[in-house]
Amino acid sequence: MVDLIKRAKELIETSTVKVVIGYEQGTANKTRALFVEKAEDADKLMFDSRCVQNLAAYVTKREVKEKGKMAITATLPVMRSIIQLASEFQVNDNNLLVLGITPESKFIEFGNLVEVETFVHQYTIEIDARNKEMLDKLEKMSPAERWKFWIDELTPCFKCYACRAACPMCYCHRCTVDFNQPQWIPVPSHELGNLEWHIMRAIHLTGRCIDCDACYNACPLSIPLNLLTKKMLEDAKEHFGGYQPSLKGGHLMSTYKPDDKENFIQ
Amino acid sequence: MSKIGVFVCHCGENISATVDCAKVAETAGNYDGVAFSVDYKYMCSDPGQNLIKSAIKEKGLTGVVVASCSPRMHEPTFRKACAEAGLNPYMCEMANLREHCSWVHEKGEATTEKAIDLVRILVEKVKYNQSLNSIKVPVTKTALVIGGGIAGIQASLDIANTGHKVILIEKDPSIGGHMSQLSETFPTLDCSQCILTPRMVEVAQHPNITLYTYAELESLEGFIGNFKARIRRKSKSLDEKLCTGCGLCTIKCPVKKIPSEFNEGLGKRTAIYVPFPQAVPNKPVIDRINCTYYIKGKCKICEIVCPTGAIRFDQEDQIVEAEVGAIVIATGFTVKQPDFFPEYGYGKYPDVITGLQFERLASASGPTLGEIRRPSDGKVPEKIVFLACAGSRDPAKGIPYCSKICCMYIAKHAMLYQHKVRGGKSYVFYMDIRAGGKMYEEFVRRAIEDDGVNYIRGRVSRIYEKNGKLIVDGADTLLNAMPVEIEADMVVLATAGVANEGAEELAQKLHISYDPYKFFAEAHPKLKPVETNTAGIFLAGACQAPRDIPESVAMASGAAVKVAGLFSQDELTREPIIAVVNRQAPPVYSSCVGCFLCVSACPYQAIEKEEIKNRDGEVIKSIAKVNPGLCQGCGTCVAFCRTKSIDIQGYTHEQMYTEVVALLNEY
Amino acid sequence: MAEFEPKIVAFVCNWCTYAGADLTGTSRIKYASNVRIIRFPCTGRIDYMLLLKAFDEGADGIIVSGCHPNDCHYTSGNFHARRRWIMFRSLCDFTGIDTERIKFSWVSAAEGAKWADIVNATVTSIRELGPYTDYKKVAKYPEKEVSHG
Amino acid sequence: MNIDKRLVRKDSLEKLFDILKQNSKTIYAPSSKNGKISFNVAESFSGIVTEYVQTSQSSKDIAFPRTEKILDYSKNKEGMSVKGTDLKNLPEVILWGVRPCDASGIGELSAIFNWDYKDEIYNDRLSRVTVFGFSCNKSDEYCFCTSVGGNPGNTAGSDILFTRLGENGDYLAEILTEKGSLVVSMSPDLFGKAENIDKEKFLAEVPVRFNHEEIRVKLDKFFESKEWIEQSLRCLGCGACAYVCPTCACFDVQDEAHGKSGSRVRCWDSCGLSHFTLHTSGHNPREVQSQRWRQRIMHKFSYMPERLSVYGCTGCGRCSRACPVDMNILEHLISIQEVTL
Repeated sequence: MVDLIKRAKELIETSTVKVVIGYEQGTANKTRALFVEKAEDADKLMFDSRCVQNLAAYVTKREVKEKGKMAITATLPVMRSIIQLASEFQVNDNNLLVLGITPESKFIEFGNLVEVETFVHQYTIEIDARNKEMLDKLEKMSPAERWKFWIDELTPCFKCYACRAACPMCYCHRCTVDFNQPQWIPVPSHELGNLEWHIMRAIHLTGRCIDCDACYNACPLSIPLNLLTKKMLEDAKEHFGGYQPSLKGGHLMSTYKPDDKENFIQ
Repeated sequence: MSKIGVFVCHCGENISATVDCAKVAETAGNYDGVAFSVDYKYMCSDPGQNLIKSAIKEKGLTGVVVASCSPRMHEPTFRKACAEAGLNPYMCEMANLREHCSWVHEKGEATTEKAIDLVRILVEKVKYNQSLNSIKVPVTKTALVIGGGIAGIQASLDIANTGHKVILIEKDPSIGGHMSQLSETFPTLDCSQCILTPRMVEVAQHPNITLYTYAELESLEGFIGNFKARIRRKSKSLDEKLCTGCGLCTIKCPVKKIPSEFNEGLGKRTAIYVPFPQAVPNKPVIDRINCTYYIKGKCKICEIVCPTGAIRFDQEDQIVEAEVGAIVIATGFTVKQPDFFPEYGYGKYPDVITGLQFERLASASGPTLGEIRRPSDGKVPEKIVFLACAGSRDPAKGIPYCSKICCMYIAKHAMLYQHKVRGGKSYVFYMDIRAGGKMYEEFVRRAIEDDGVNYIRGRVSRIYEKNGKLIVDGADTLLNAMPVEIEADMVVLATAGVANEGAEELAQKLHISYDPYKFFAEAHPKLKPVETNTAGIFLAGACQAPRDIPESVAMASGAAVKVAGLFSQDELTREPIIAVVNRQAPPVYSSCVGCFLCVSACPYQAIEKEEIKNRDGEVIKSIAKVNPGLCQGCGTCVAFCRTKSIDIQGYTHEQMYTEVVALLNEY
Repeated sequence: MAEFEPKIVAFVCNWCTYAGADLTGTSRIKYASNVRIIRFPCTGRIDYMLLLKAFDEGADGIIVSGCHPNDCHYTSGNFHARRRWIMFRSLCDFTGIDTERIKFSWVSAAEGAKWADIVNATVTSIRELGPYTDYKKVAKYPEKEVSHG
Repeated sequence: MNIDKRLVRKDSLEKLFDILKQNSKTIYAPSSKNGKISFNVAESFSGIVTEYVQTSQSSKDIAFPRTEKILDYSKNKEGMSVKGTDLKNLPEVILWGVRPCDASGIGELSAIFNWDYKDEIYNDRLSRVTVFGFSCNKSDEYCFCTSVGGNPGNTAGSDILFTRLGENGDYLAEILTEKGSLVVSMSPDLFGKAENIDKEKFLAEVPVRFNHEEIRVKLDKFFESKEWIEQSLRCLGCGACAYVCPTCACFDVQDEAHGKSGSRVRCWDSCGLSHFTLHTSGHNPREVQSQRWRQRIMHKFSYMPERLSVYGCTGCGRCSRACPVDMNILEHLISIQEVTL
């Protein structure tokens, strides 16, 4: 990542950007987010296979945004998130520069978000084999079995909202769960509160989730909650030909086709 | 603490026959916040309404639930009654005990139980109702009509004649549109120009109509009653006040070989030109693409010969800003051009022409002065073939729809040909003859029976040239697809009618929707054929789908009435059942995060961006804002908003949620 | 013990299904009285969370109904709704929520008879399915026995 | 005082388990789900996990459940009728396999719940719990009990503390309380004599990394430090640290209404969440994450010692293990100690 470090230094020295968001060595063989504001700190920047946290979650964080123009180290999932965020008017070329890292771990810089989009669109969003298998397994179950599966999985959830915090798409200042007139979703973490929170979350991410697994990686209890969004991703493919984050907008769930197909409406 | 009045109606026997109204009233009386509860024979009768009014006054009710018939029947009645008693009409709700209960269930416990539930739902809802006031929008009583074809002309005149101002803009140098190109018109064969030109002149002279020819819409802002249009008046290189329209310039202009648009390329025109003799306004424009001066920098012959010195080479485009209250779009259609029919040799063989070109040949004012002569050598064709559905009803060509007008004008063309060329032979290849319309079918029969036009049911596979003849290979499907080959002198294609170039762009400027074929979309296929989804913008003529003259005129008058209706009051009054984006005190301002996904969910383009600025004018936050002039209150955005930042008056989150809870719980 | 009477909530749009149900009334067509109608301006307004709320509060079945495609009073509210229903229904099914208990339908203002059929069919099928105890169990927290953790 | 020390053969633990169950005790012990270890009702001895440094969640919810009903209410014509939670039918519980840091955490939690107001429900629940501590013979880089006054063999909070004497060796049982002795009396023959055994050499090594007293003193002048912002920039503001913490006691009170009746429920909350201090007006005294992070540290290392004379941290290191963005409390405490004001 020599060229990444070099570029980061330039950007700071020429004050093209105020902060470069990247990865650094963390504690106990973890890697973690680094915010480079002084050129010398750029040497701490690193990248390897452990760097899976979706840094896009930081570009909407107030204290980070307030620093001024940002540059972000972006793997493919992060780039996808950035494009989705741009299509939702949360970032733009004036406040964000993307320092890309290709799936082959090569450094690649982009002049603007359009270039990022073009790059991202070379790859379709595919669910990994292990989770695909899990989805199939669940779909083969009877509804009753699935119900039991999810109650068992979701009941331990203690609603720390790490999944929400880690998700770049969950940038709302007031999440539906924080809405209390009326109280759409029970605040306490009991079966109902947990079930409805996770259903709501999955629905809100439908057509927006880019399958980075940040939610799952963040969960201190390793609840497979990402299966819900993955299922929505698969359905979007099946029913509407799938989606890619796009600067043109046209969000999957805020648009429609007159000939959308279904087989359950009488 | 709310004081709610519950008024249970027997509707004579209609409700009380199966529902124990007294019990309903009694039970409702025990609910928290219910201050008064009564049942009565006829609530909608005067004594019934007085019962409500006096209860409001005496008990100081804050909300009213009338349990009677469907709100679709009497909601206005009871809301009016409440208003008369000084209670905001939107504090009144109706429980539908008749259509949804007493009429559809047998007498008994369960039915009364249901009636009680229905009342309870509304009692709990009313606790969350808010006083609402109907929305008033001022109306600018000037209409903008886009397009000066017959539809635009008709709409302009109809509106102008109701006493309102009209601005009519036309992109070409003259109004008249396609109709001015036509020879005779079906089914009466009266000459198109003869009936059209008087209308054109009327437009030009009408005191309420401002006419801008050679002008296009630059941009549009605002909403119903309050649009701001920017109109680009393309430079005519001419001072119209000085020009007398003597036409000397057009005679002297050295550039004479430009194909005439008006004659569909069959005739020629000069660089400074008047599109056709009866043009309105009858004053020339300089076509800068072809003018020698604009190409080479010298010539200026027109300037030299002009007796009034009206030529202005340095004249620039001019932007006119106009405030208008309503817009009628009448931009018409066009026909498929060359290269679309390689198999028919269009563009390859000069004698394969379009229907519109045939109109010019048949027109007395046309290049051949009305004689049917083929373009290649000017010979009178002895055999002529007409092809219906050239492109239309052909999914392979991307035009699955029927262009509608062709069947009729083909019959007309064939007929005109037979009249003008004695002993000539004419053939029509067709799929079906669609002659729905007054005197239409008779007209077609006349062509076949009186004028001896040969109708062949079948399609033409190809057309090619063999020693000076156009060989038309077709099949007669009525003689089980027997191959038919005709050696023709001329072939006329009834080319598909399609949306104009740039229709899409215009739709986007106007924020109206359009169909897959780029024709503009009506607000409702049956009930709102001249409205668009954007309030205050209407459609007339073939910009919405291929239409013939009578239909275009009817549509135009329809649109004109809509505009006149809108202009009949100074203020537009609308139901306050609209969506609203919440606003809070700083530093929050609103829970909206400005993702603007709601914008694409709104069927009415009613959601805009609002920028919240600090004292120094810096934008602190961008949030969604619902334009009350455009919002129709469907609530699609409300159910979609992730942060629940949009709510809809009359059907708020609190109200709907409460209804569900009230329905399923004991009280 | 008396036959189980399911509680059924109907979420309908004002312009088609509500009017259709009115027509059922004016045509005096009889149907099961288990259903309670909640009126919305448009199917596009029907929040999926409200469907879950209905189950929370003890509904055994739900009917969601509006204008047929292309007939929406607001031109496209029902198209938006349909897309949401497709995804929401599938998610419910995936989480094991009994989608047999949610009946989606298009009922126009002219289909009074169809409305009666929809209601009767729903009531019959929910009767067979019985009370929605699975959901009720997780929903009514207060009835859960007090325990550690 | 001298502690009653006994020797328990390793194969006797299972017998003990069975006897406790026969005495209708509910046993909460570590079990594994999705690769995470947490306390659950143990039906069989074999289901109990032993080879772990620390469970992902603390055992605090035995006395402070993440969600618990406080009362039921219903409105009626007369007004309101309220029924408090009845804990009489709560089972007697054995909390099995608690690490010393968690056990000592119980004391700190109790300090909070008995500070200005004695929380009946909490105390009632706790009174039914017998704590089986298990000393640590392993530790990891997150452990720092010794820096906050604890140690791998700390007896504080346990009723009985078991220390395994070497790889799959027998156990030293230190009977520390009445509750502990009660257990012994149920199965005296399982608790043999223990001749002068030095448990120390069987315990894990946990080096001291900072001085909590120094930090407390320093924090008094540290409120305005930039350190908070630097440390917390990568914090995403979830509640994971608080919810796995053995001493975090913040809770929210919610009314779950169903029409006219409903329940009042107490459930966990976290000072790390942005809405924790949000006022109805929209004003939020802790507007940004750095202020919330500061609150977390200040509360544990300054406010609690001040008001309750106990520290709000047992050095279990859970928050660091659970944090999705590697907010390592040990690292941050050390850097606070190192910063010169």
